[in-house]
Amino acid sequence: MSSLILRTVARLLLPILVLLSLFLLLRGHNLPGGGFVGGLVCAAAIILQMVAYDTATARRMLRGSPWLLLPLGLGLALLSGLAALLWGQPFMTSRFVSVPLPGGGALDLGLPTVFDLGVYFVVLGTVLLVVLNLGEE
Amino acid sequence: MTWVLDLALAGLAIALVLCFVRVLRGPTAHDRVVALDNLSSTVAGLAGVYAIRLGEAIFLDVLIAVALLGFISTVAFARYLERGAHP
Amino acid sequence: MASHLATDRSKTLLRVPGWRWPLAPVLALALGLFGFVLRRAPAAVAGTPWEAALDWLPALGLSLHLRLDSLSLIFALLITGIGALVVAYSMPYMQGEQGLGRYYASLTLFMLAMFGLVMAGNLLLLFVFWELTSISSYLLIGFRHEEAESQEAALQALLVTGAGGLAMLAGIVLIGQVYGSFDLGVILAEPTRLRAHPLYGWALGLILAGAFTKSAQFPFHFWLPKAMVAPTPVSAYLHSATMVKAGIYLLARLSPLLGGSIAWQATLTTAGGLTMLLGAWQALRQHDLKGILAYTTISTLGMMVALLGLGTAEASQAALVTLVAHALYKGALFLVAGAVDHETGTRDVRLLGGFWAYGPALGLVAALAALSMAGLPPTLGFVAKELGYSAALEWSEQAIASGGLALLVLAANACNVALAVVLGYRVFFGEPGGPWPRKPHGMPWLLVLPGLLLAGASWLVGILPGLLDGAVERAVGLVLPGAHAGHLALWHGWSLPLALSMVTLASGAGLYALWRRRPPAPCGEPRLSALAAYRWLVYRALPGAASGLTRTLQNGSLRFYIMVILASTVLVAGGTLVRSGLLSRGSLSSEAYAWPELLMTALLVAAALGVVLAPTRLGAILSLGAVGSMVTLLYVRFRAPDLALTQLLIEALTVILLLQVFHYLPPGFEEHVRPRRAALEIAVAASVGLLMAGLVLMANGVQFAPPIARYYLEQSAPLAHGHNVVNVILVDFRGYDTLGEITVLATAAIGVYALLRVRRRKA
Amino acid sequence: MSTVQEVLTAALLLAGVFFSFVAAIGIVRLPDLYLRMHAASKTTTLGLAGILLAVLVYFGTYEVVTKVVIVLLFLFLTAPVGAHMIGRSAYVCGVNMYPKTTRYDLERVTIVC
Repeated sequence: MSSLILRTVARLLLPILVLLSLFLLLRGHNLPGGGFVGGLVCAAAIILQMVAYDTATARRMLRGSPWLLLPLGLGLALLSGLAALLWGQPFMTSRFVSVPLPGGGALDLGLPTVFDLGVYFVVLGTVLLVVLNLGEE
Repeated sequence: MTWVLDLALAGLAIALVLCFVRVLRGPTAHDRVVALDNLSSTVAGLAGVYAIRLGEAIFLDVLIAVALLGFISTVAFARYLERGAHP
Repeated sequence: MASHLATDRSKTLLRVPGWRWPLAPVLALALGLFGFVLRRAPAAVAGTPWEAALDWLPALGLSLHLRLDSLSLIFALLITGIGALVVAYSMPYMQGEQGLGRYYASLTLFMLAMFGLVMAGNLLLLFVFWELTSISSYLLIGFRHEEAESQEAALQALLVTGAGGLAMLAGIVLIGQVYGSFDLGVILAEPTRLRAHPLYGWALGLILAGAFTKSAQFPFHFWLPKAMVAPTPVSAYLHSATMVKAGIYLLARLSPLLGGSIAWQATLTTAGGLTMLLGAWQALRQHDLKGILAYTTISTLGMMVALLGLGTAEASQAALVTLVAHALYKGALFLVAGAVDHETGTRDVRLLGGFWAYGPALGLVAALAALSMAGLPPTLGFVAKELGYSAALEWSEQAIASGGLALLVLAANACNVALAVVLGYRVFFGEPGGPWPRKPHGMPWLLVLPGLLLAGASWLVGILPGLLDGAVERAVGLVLPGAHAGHLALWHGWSLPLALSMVTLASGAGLYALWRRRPPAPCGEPRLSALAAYRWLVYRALPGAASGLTRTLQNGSLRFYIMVILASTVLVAGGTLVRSGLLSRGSLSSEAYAWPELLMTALLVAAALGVVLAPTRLGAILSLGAVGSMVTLLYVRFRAPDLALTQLLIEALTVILLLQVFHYLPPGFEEHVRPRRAALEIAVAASVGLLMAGLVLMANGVQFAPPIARYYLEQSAPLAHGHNVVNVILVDFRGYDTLGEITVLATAAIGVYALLRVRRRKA
Repeated sequence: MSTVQEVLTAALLLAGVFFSFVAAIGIVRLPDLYLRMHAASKTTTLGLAGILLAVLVYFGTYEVVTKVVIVLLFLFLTAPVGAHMIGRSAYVCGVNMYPKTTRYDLERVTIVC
C-alpha cells in the first residue's frame, strides 16, 4: 500500500541510521550521545521501517522480539554493576581498560560503557514494544 | 563577520515566524505538516548558524538529528493522513 | 499458642483419665506469674521496684521497660490471681463449646497484655498493651461469632475502646513532646513541667478520653452492658475485675503528672459521680443477673474515678481499697451467676429463686460475696465503704460540699446493698418465679471453688486489713507524691462514717423491699442515649459521608482527577513557596533578555496555545511538534547539545506514538465542557504555570548547598575517563539511579504491553 | 582563519539563509498546498546545504567535513521523498488544487489507495 520510493529509501537508510545510533552510543562518554540517545535513534530507524512497510516486516527485521531486549538490557546493566564486586570494590564502581586503537589513540572501554549498552537495549526495547504493539492492527 | 551572523540569525528568525503563521493558519492538515517540516529545517539551519557563532562543531549532531527526525515525522504524518484520516 | 495446642489436640496429648485437663499450660502460666509477682512483692512494697528494660525501638523512644512498683503490684496480683481462677472455672463451664483453642488463646493474650499494661514503665509500651487488651476483649466478646448480637457487641466495644486508645496515644505523644522521652521514670521525676506547659489541657483531655472509654465512664458506658453477651468467665475477668480497671490504673499512674489542677478535679468528680449514680439507677431496673452486675460495676467504677478526682490521700486510699474489694466480690458474684446460668439455663432474676436446694455450696459463696458487696463489717467491702465515707466527709472545708458528696456516695451504696440482697438472698431463698429451661443436675465442684476462694479472700483481707496496708500505703505515695494515708483498720471506733454505714444498710433494705414489690420492667431504649448516638455515627453518618466523598472525588472523569491533583499541588507547593518568601530571592540572569530569546519564547507560547486551541487532534499534535522544535532551539541557544538531542528524539517519538494512538480515535475532540467548568480548569492550569515559573525562578536564585556541579566537572575526566559530564553522571557517578530508572522504563513497557493485549483479546 | 575562508563562509551562509527566507515567504504567500510544497523542500535542500557548507568551510577539520558530507547526502535523499509522500497523501485525500492551474497531468492516472 505504501509507495515504492519510500520503501527503497527506507531500506537504504536503515544501515546508515543504525550506524549513527551505534556511533552516538559509543562516543557517549566524551561527547553528546550515550545509551539513551543511541537507543532512541535506533528505535526511530525501526519505526521508519514500520511506517514504510508494515509492522510485521519491521518485527521480522528485528529478528527477535522486542521482549528479548528488556531482560538483555537490564542484565547487562546489572552485570556491569556486579562486576565491580569481583575486585572487592563496592557495587557499581567502574573499572577501565584502555584499548589501543590502530590510529594511535586509546579508547577507554570500561564497565560504564557496558552499563550504557544496557541502557541502550532497554530504551530500544521499551519504545519498540510500545510502538510495534500499538501499530499492530 | 559578526554582522553576517546577526543578519543570518534575523533572516532565519523571520523564516521561523512565517512558518509559524502557516502552522497556525493552514487550512488543511497537510499545510500544517509541510509548515512543520519547514519549521524543523529552519531550526536545523539555526543550529548551524549557532554552531558557527559559538564555535562548537558539536551542534552538527543536533542538525543531523533534526534533519533525520523531521523526515521521519513528516513521513509518519503523511502515512497517517493517507490511512483515511480527514484533512 | 500453648493453650491453642493444648485444647485442640487435648484428646490425644493430655489424656488424663476421668477429668480432662487441657488447660495445664495456661493455668501454669497464670500461677507462675502470680508466684513471680508475689515473690517480688516485699521489695516493691519496701519501695525498691523490680525493673527490666530491653530496647525495642530506640528511634521512637519505645523500650520494653517493665517495672513492678507497689501500685502495679496490687493490679498484677489481681490480674494473675483472678486469671488463674477464671481459667480453672472455664474448664467445666466452657466444656462442649467449639473453638475452645481460640477462646483460651485470646484469654492468655489478654492476661499477658493486661499484665504488661500494669507493669509498663514506658508510656508507648503501655499504649501497645492497652490496644492489645482491646483486641483480645474484641475476640472474647465475639467468641460466639455466629450470633449477630455478639458480633455487634464486640464491634461496639472495639470501636469505643479503640477510639479512646487512639486519643490516648495522641495524649501520650504530646507528653513525649514535652518531656522528650516516653520513659515513666523520666516523666514522673518532674511532674510539674507538664502542668506549666500550654499542651497540658490537650494532653489531659486526650488521656482522660482513653481512660473514660476503657473504664466505661458516663458518655462511653454503653458498651459494657452490651459486652455481657460474652461467656461469663470473660465477663467476670475482663469486664469487672481487670480490663475496665485499666482506666483507673492509668488515672492513678498519671495522677502526679496530670492531677492537681481544677480541670482534673472537676472532670473526674463530675464524670465519676454521674456514672456512679447512673449505674446504680440503671442496675435497679435490670432483670438479667449479669445486667445487674454490669451496671453496679459501672457505678463502682464511677465512684473510684470520683475518689481519684478528689485528690486527697484518704480518697486515693479509698479508691484503691474499693478497687480490690470490688474485684474480689464482683468476681465471685459473676462466677456464681455463671454457675446458676450453667445449671438453670436462665439468668432472669424474676424466674430464679430457691436455688439453695440445688447448690448449697454456691449459696454460701453468694452470701459471702453479697455481704462484702453490701459492705457489712467483717468484709473488705465494709473497710472500703468506711474509707469512702471518711474521704468524702473530709474532702473540703465547706460542710455542704463534702456532705452532699457523702450523700451521693450513700445513695450509690444503698443501691449496692439492695442488689446485694437480691443476688445473695433472693436467688437462693426466694420462691422461683417460673419454670427454668433446664433442670439443675449435679454441679461440678470447679464451678464453685474459684468463687469460694474469691469471697473467702475478701473476708480474709477484711478481717486482717494489715495484709493490704503496706502495699496501699506505698501506692498512695505513688499516686499523690508525698501524701500519707492512715493505716487500714476494720474498726475506727464510733465515728460519723460508721453512722453513715448504718443509714446505708437501712436504706438498702428499704430499697430491696420496694424492688421486690415492683419487679423491674425492662427499660426501653431512651432516644437520646449515647448508644443511639454511637449507632447513628457508625451505621449512618460515617458510611454516608464516605460514599458521598467517593462519589464526588471518584466521578470517573479523567479531567476531574487531573484537575484535583494539579489544584492540590498548587495549593501545597504554592502555599509553602509563598509563605517561605523564597520567591523574592529568585533572579533571572540578564543575558536572557536579548531579542532572539524573546522571539523563541514568544513562538513557544504561541505553539503551546496552538496545541490547546487546535480543533482537531492532528492539529494538536502538529502544534506539539512545533513546541518540541522551539524547545530544542532554546537548548541549542543555551549551548546544551546533549539536551537538545534528547529533547528532539523524545518529541519525535511522542508524535509518532500519538499518531499511532489517534488513529483509533475520532478526528475531533468530543468532550464539550460547560463554560463555568472550563473557566475553573483554565484557572487551575494558569496557577500551575505560575507555580512552575516561581519554582524555576527560585531554583535559579537560591543556593541551598554548594553546587555539586563543580565536583562532577573536575572529577569526570580523571575518575571516569569521560569528558561528557552529563553522560558520565548518568552512567557512572549516579549509575545506581539510572539502573532504577531503566527498571521503571522496562516495567512501564510491560504494563503498556499487557494493556494492549487485554484490548486486543477483547476486540 | 584566513580572510578568504571568512568571506566564503559569509557568502555561503547568506546564500543558505536567503533560500530559507524566500522559501518561508513562498510557504505563506503561495495559494495551494502543492505550490507550497515546492517552496518547503527548498529550505531543506538548498537552504541547509548553504549553511552546512558554510560550517564546513568555517571549521574545516577532518571530522566536520565527513559529517557535513554525510548529512548533505542524507538531506538530498530524504527531502524529495518527504515531499513526495505528502503530495501523494494530499492528492489521495482530495486536497483541491488552485483553480487557475493550467497543466493537470494526473487526470488520467488513478492512484491505488
